[in-house]
Amino acid sequence: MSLLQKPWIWSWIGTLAVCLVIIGISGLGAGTQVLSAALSFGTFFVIVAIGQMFVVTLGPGNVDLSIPACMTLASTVAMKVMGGSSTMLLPGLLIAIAIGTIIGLLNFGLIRLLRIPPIIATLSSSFLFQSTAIWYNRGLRVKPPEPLADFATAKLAGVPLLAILVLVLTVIMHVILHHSLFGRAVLAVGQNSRAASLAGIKVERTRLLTYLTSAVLAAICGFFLAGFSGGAALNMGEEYLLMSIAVVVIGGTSVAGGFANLPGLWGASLFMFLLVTMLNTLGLSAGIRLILTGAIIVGVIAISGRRGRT
Amino acid sequence: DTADKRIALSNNYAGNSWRQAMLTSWETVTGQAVADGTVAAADAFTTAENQVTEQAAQIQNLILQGYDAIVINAASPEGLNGAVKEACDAGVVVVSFDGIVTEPCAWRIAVDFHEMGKVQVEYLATRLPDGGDLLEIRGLAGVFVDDAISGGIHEGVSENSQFAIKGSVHGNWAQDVSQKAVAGILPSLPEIKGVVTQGGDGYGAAQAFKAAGRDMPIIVMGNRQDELAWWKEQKDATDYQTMSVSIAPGVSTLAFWVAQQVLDGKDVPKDLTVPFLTITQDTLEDNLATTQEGGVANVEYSLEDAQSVINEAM
Amino acid sequence: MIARLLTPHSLRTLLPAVSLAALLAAIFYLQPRTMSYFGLNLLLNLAVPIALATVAQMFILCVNDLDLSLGAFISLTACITATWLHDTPLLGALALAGCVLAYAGLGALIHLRNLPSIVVTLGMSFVWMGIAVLILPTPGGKAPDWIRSLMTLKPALIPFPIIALVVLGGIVQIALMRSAPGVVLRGAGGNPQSVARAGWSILRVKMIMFGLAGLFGVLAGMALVGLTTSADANIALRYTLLSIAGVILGGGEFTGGRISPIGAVIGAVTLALAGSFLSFLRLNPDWQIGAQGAILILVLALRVIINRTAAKS
Amino acid sequence: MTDRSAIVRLNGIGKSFGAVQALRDVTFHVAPGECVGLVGHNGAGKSTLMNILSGVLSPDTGELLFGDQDLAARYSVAAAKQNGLRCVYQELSLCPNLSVAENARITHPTIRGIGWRRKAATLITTWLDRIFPGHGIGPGDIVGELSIARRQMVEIARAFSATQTPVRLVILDEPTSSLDKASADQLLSFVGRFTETGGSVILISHMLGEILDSADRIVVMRDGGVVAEDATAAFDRARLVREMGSVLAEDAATPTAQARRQTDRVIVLPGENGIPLEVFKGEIVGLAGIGGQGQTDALLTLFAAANGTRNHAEITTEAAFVAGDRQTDGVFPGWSIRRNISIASIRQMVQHWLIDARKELGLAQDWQTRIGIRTEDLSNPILSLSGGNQQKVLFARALGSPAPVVLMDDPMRGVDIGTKQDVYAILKDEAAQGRSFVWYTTEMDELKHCDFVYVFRGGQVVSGLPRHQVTEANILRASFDAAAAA
Ligand SMILES: Nc1ncnc2c1ncn2[C@@H]1O[C@H](COP(=O)(O)OP(=O)(O)OP(=O)(O)O)[C@@H](O)[C@H]1O
Ligand SMILES: Nc1ncnc2c1ncn2[C@@H]1O[C@H](COP(=O)(O)OP(=O)(O)OP(=O)(O)O)[C@@H](O)[C@H]1O
Ligand SMILES: [Mg+2]
Ligand SMILES: [Mg+2]
Repeated sequence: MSLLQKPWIWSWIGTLAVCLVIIGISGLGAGTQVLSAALSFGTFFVIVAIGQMFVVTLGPGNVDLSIPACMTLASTVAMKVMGGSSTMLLPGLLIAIAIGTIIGLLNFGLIRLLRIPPIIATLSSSFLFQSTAIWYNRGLRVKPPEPLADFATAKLAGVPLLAILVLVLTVIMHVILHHSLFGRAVLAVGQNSRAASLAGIKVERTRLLTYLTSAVLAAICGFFLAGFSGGAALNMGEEYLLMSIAVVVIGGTSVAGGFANLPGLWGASLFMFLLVTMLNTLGLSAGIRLILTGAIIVGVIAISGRRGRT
Repeated sequence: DTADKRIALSNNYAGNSWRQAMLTSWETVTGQAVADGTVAAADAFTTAENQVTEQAAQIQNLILQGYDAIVINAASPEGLNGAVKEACDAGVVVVSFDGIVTEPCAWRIAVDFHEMGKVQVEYLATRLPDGGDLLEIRGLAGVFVDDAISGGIHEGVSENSQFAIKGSVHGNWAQDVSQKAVAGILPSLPEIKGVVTQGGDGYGAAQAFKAAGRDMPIIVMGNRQDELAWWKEQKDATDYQTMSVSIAPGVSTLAFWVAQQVLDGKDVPKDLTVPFLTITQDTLEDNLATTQEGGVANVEYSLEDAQSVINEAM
Repeated sequence: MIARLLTPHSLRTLLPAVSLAALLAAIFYLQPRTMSYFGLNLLLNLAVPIALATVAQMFILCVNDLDLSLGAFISLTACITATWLHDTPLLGALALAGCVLAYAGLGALIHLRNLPSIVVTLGMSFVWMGIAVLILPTPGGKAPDWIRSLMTLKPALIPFPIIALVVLGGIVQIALMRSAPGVVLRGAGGNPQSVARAGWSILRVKMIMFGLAGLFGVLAGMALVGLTTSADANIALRYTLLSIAGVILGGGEFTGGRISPIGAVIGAVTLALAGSFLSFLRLNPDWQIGAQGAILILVLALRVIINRTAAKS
Repeated sequence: MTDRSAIVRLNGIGKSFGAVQALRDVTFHVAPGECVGLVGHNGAGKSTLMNILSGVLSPDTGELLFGDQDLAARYSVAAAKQNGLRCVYQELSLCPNLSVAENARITHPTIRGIGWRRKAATLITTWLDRIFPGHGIGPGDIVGELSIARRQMVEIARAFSATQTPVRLVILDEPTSSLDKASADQLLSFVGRFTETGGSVILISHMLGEILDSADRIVVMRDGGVVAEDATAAFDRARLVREMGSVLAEDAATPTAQARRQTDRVIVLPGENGIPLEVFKGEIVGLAGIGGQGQTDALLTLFAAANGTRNHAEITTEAAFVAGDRQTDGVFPGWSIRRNISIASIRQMVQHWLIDARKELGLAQDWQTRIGIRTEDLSNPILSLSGGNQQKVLFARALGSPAPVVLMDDPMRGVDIGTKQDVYAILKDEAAQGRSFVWYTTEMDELKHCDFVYVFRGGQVVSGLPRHQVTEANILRASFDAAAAA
């Protein structure tokens, strides 16, 4: 398979093109700074998109719409429990992860026990989680502990520390996807779940683990995002709903299920951030900016045109 | 006498601290009013999503439930007119606040958003006589409030030609979105002297400036506690000076009293104005002290306040 | 006869209607005022644009695609309706026709380049929204009078929304499920290769289905403006998810051309009523949002209970 | 049958898929009123040739002559239909979401207007009745809910049904592979009647008996070319097999029955009427009866029980499954051949949490040679294989797995005779080493390889026959006669 046929290459080509435009407008110095910012913010997209990617790979109709609510609930509870105290850091993180776990289990329970289509199950449950977050601390914005904020914003030689860690996570997930039992099972279920079950794959266990992964990653993302932006807010996850899906599909994962890749998540995350930044930098009006955003996304996809796959 | 009257609050969004403070104020003030027997009920209703269509349906449901008055924070100034008209036709008193409606049969407690934008530039003009480059953080595209505040800002800039807006981003009134948008555009901007905002986004902008290692400009703040706390921190450390303009979420309670007055048969003009909440360098500490950690600077209104607002408008 | 109707199998096909009936009964019980002409009118009029949107989404789901831009598209058509169609009807009509064509073109693009519809429509949602913001930067506009009077029509005996919903469901049901051309359109969702081998053009099918989705999207936008009297660029964003949920609630599936137009309309109405039901319950504001989720779960859980009974017998 | 009168002639047809030359210089014709039998090993190029004839694929080289006109350049599915050609493809080609009548309407654009449903229903029912009397299919049945055999019947009936353009030539690409014996006989006798009235049929099958009985002329393909072509009378079974490139093995049905039923019992599936389905270690157990009498359900129940789902079956070991309906139950369409083989054994390939790619490749290569999967490269996508070779992959998947019990759901569908013999040998060999097989098949020849046969009717085991009682007569009696249960 040549490089140009890799499903993820187009998000990277798009990223490169947008990057060049930004450098063309604002110069190389500004360009590198923008890139550094893109890494900071793109990292958060990547975390949730990894989970979303595994879910989407399970096949048509599988998508996790509870990611924003999960981020909000996990981070508000964690921030309130920590109450800004650095000694509570670890318990806080564990609580966030525990909440992610519960949410994943709940989502799967709705899908499996009540046979609710995932898209509606996760949408419905997200309302419940959002309500719980509201009820728990009425939208008060609690500051993260100092070390968490420092950690979330730290940079190593201009590269955000968090981005490096998430890169490591990406590599691990890549290995899991392509070289582990779980990954193989997800890909199999996504292509033909009946055949997968007859080949001895534990289909339901695979689904459970997938929804669990998605929720736990969303919770972790919420935790660090709260550290990064100075507190958890009720609306902090809002844009992650569409963004997590956009990053996954622009990154070349097939919505028909059974095909996924991780390099595309980084390409698409950076692309989405840089695209908005480029249009902001050009100083266009909101309407034109939106139109161009959409047109460029469609353009990139149309050029890449995955004709081979039917 | 309104002892047997029932009032409903129709709210279209509960997903940020401002709206939560608004609901809390409503609960505190109306809870007391119900306990005192001033009104029979004052229930709050929130839609699951911030959408005109849902709120319109909600208002229709409130009509069906036989409320005597509906107090609305509207998702859109025009989009609810159909439903509001139906309410009026059914004999329900409709009072809108913050997000007001234009249907003539409703009462409006308006904030002068245009002015809110303009005073920011006027304030900057006093601080920066030589002018300079500004960054504008807007709210959500296509929403009335965003357009009004931005209009005020741009009018201010055209009247103070020493200023120029060098960049404009949409922060959706959220810290993290603003932070991201500002961080993206900042590298390609020249030195920024001031940041004009719409509230709720000042802290995110400050974070972005800090992360980029740029000089901290004068960022006009909103009324979130973290914005005020950051300002206080900077004030103590570097004598940082700025101002804050915002709307007090407690304006919902003013709307409640206005509705009560209308139900009581009082003659109330259709258009009322509330001043926006301004915090200056001098009143910062006082406001910060009365604001809950992580909450929003707020003012709750009493019946007397409402009466004086009404009288002023007469 | 009754016994036959109550077998688990027929219950399952009747499920969407049964859950709607249960919901209506609960609403009537909680708030008897809704049982009047006036009450039903208020209860159901906003379900009309939702039902139109759901039917639009159904056309897309029928050919194994998914439209994530429908809400933005309906917002755009609402903006056009409230501005151009009101001020310069000819221009407005042309623009709306252009919208339908654009949708058909989208179908062609997706088919010819074999693109995932989710990404394309995700991208298009920005485009529609951008155009809407350009047309109507701040909420406003005015519904053309004829639409306004149509949507507020008060026919004798039966409230207008009920008539509109029944007509909508009936027409689409006949056109798609009972007519000969409808078979080809649905077949293309079930096994496009087989339909192509029978000599039909899948490109044509996709263009027709997307075009129909565009048409019903336009109708949804117009109906919405007729009710709200004015538009804004964000007015119908929620319809994207709502329409998908409506199709599924009505017994449709994501792939394989398995859809039910009447089911979709019923699903849309159920969703619209679920909100009303909750507001009649007067819940604590903290839990009002959560309750919306709970009721969705409840309605769908009915399905599994009936399936369980079916499996046992 | 002179050349002049040929309905269609193919001249020098060549077709490649990437590096694979699927067809080379093929010359082929069909005359009116003739049934041409087309045979060849899996991957010989039969389906590819038929796809070219029906306009689905266009040839790289060669002529496509209707009369004197070469249509190769502007040939298409529509042109084929125009010329009275119909095709029943090897893989299912109905819309599963539509009813039987609606599927008929898809191929008949002229059925429309008021009352089209009735017209379509009448049309398809007429042809079903004509070809498969007693088929039990209603025009309103949803195709996706029908068994694979019934879907096949619908597809065949649809291909023969004519509205305006007369049907002159029907291509049947392995039409009997999913049909039981009785339905297959019905079809073949209908083919006879059809050709008598002047219609033509191309019949592809791996059941050589069918070809020898029904065809007027036989064309043998091997490795993308035609290697023999003659009147049927000139062929016998042995010659056909030889031309296809294999040798006909002696019927190696050596009884092992004496020792059987004394080893460990690995499966018990209690039956309501008292006959339990039992399987012992090292045994090959056949499930017989007419198609769709609950055999597949029994296999699925056993498989679920082996995978820990509690039900009324008792099974003491792991089980692997060989699907017969490979499109819905077997193939992972996006994967390479290698991955399709290894999936059932993947747990054994894990080392240090990761799948050992070398072991995986080793397994695949091993089975490629053992069962003869025709491909250059195991990294090719599974869908690049011919139907029979895909089926071999499913065999390789199950046999390669460590499961001591293998459940097989009519697994020889579309497998060529040479391979079948290889598979029988493998099964014997594996059984001798203690593996047990439960084998649903509708083929008498295959039941002869079983140590014990259970006959199904109405979802139940109605009879259990030890090896020496497995005769066509006994099985037919049990299949149709309720008294046989006693
Ligand atoms: N789409 C494709 N891509 C690549 N190779 C293909 C494709 N279709 C067929 N082939 C190859 O062409 C050759 C002929 O396949 P074909 O399906 O015609 O065989 P067949 O004679 O019908 O076999 P069977 O009896 O198994 O059905 C095989 O080697 C097969 O792998
Ligand atoms: N050994 C490996 N190490 C790291 N990445 C790999 C490795 N093998 C494959 N990948 C990556 O996995 C993704 C999927 O590749 P591919 O599906 O070709 O994997 P494969 O193991 O070769 O399977 P197959 O060839 O059977 O499809 C690609 O992004 C590829 O870069
Ligand atoms: Mg074949
Ligand atoms: Mg490879």
